[in-house]
Amino acid sequence: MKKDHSLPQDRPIGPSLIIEVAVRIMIPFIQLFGLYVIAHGHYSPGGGFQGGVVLGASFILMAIAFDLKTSLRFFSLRANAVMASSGVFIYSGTGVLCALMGGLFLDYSALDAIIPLGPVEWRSMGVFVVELGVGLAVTSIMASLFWDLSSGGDMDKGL
Amino acid sequence: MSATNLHMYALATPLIGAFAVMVVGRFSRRAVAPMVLGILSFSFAAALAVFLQVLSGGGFRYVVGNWLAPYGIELSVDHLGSLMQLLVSGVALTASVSAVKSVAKDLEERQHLFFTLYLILIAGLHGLVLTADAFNVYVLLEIASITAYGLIALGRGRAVVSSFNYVIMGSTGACFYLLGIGYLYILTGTLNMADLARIIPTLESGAALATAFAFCIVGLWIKMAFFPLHVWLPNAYSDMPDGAAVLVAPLMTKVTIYLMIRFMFSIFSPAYEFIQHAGVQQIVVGVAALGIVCASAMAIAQKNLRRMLTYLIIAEVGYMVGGVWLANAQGMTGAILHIVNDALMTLCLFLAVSAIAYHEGALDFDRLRGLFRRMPVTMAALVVAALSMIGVPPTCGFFSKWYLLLGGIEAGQWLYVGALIFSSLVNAVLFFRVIEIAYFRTPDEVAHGSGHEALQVREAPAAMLQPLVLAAAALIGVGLATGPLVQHVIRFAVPVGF
Amino acid sequence: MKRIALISTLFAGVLLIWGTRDFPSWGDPNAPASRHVSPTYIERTVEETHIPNAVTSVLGDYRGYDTMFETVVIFCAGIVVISVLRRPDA
Amino acid sequence: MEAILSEIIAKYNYWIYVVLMMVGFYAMIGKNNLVKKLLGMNIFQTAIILMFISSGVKKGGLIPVLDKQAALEHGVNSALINNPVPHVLMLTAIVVSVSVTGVALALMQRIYRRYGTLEENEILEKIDR
Repeated sequence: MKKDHSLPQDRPIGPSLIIEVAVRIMIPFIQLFGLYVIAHGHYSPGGGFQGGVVLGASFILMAIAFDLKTSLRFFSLRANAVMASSGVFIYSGTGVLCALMGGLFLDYSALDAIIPLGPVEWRSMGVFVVELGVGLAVTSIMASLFWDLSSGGDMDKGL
Repeated sequence: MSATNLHMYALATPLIGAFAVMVVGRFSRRAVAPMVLGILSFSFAAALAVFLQVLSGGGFRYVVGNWLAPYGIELSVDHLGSLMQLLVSGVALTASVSAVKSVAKDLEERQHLFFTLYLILIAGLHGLVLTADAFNVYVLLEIASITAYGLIALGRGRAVVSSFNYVIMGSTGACFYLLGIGYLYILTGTLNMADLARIIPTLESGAALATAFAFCIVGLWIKMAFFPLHVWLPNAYSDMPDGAAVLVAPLMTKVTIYLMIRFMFSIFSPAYEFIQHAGVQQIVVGVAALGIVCASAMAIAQKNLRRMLTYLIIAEVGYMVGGVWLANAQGMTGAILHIVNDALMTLCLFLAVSAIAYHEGALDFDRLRGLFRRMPVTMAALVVAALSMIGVPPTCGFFSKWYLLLGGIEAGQWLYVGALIFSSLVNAVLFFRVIEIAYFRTPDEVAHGSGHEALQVREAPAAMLQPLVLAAAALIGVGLATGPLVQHVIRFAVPVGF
Repeated sequence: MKRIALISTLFAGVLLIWGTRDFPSWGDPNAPASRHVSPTYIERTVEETHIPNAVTSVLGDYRGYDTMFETVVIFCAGIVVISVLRRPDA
Repeated sequence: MEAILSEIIAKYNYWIYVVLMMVGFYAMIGKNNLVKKLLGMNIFQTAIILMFISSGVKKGGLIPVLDKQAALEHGVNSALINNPVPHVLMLTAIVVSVSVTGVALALMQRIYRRYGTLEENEILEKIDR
């Protein structure tokens, strides 16, 4: 049976050279910018959530421009689950570590006992560490939310 | 490990354990159950130690990150808070012994996902009972709710639809609470409960404060399924997988009631609620009484054991909300005692239900025939829980109901007193009907002379019976220990001036 | 159903507007929210945490406990979506 | 009249958010379609975010990102800098909103797969049958 492709929305969309090349060029810059936003959160607007969303968006863009399998090649499901868990683990683990080092929960200055940087500097470092954790978790969860929702959990083609 | 951080370890172990279960569970399904039980045992031990410490040394306040309150987030580990933490961790541990078994049967492939959500829910509940920061309550409520949405959606039949309804209702409740907190923040500039309590009496603005109070309390009522905002609860709780119901049903509504107590007496004051707005008090107690009557009546109409219990939960919410709003020491004591007792009673009932469902599947009343022959231990525990729900001494249900009755009489709220007595009678009718069916009626096959295996003992696995027997024993134990419990713990939670 | 929804919406709206009567006007630098706790964060953030971005210091340090649970919330959402949609073997 | 008008002009931010909140709340409880309910929830949450953020504004205030050197040497005049706390709180609320939306979308896909519709009354009919 021949399919009727008369309506524009029914016509299959093949790979488009323009989109693929443009996305190929854009993605490294998007990811670099995401890392910058995470790392520079102390000095400019930004932080783990914002940077994580930008990083996650780069994988979403990959899944939209090519297909879902392509983005899964760069970011496997197993790595995704491990990254999400370890991201949240970094945050809560830091809190527990602070408590174990003799301070209160999430009291980053207690980490001074491990590497002496000064309690105030450790507060800054501690925030950086937890922002990294947040970034990891948000990146992987954003990507996984998109994969699951766009493919109905099948992980086949995506949108 | 210093002693001051113990309550944080009780909270952090399930949280960190959840990530470990998520990662390890992908590789080995068999490692999940021992991990969960180990994590929760540790958490329970820590909570018990905190409780004993508070009993001997009194409560204390804890500042996370070593930032003094109002700047950092403060936790309050007082008598009531540590009692609730002990309750949460105890119920969680008991429930999970049974849940491990039933989840392995129902959701074999998704076990690790189930237990990840389950552990995070427990961590969220630990956080809720400890926190003394109004915004922190919102975040933790959402953690508890999102995990509960997920756990419900794993259930059977139309569970996804029930879960979606719960999402909409739960988000409405959370949004209302957040709106109220926003109003309080705009008025005072702080989010710390003690700081709010200090500033609120100095404010001149009646309108904004009343709006904030109304929105927060209605938000919490939606979350706790207070009549007439209860419509999401029966479907959500009866479609849940059994492994989740044994945790969610006993704890979620009770912890929210605890939050209401915190909100009413740690942020606002009895003077604000009961003296300046005495009319509201009359209405709330009246609605609570109406809720008890309606929920009991709806429970009669149910043809399924699990659904019947969900309506009883709504009736019990009416007990506790009414008890708190009676505005006297007896009612308050009764309400707090009933939080503990009702958590244990619901735990026992739902453990029994999940033990029955392990072999029987559906729980329509017709299927219960001859159950006393087949599952004597389960049914004996169910009878203990039923007696406690009705309020027969020496089970614990009697004592809290007694306090609530005394409080109602003292406040002159005869409607509420009548509703309590009516609901006890209805409970008696309901449970005697169940027991009658299970004890006296024989299954159809036996009546027709065939199928004698229907009368042989076929109990649920031991892992499901042990927590059940333990919970039934706890009902009597807590009942006998009511005196010391009130004397040494709850007395401190009753606000000054009652 | 629609009527109940409309009535409760209007009731909530009127209550909220009634509540704004006592609020400070927009952009008022003397509003309670701008005077009670928040100036301390702005004044002490560099000194106490070495972070010039006050939003980051409040988010990561002063109210870090909230942020920890916020990360947990999004983790939960990921797990829920996986457990609801994805096939167990994937 | 004059007084009411000046009151509205001074507090128009709150009026805007109340209107948005009413739109969202009505959609949440009054609409039949599940997607519309979800959108209503998002509008509601956006309204709350608007309320919080507008409560932190100071007329002529700067963003709460300081100059480290200047702050250490001369201190900071907090009256000139916007309140950072609502931003922090709303970052949390946004994340919660995203999470709940994701969960609700996933549930809706399952509902659609099972019942073939997203209209609430049709779903209820199919359940009863």
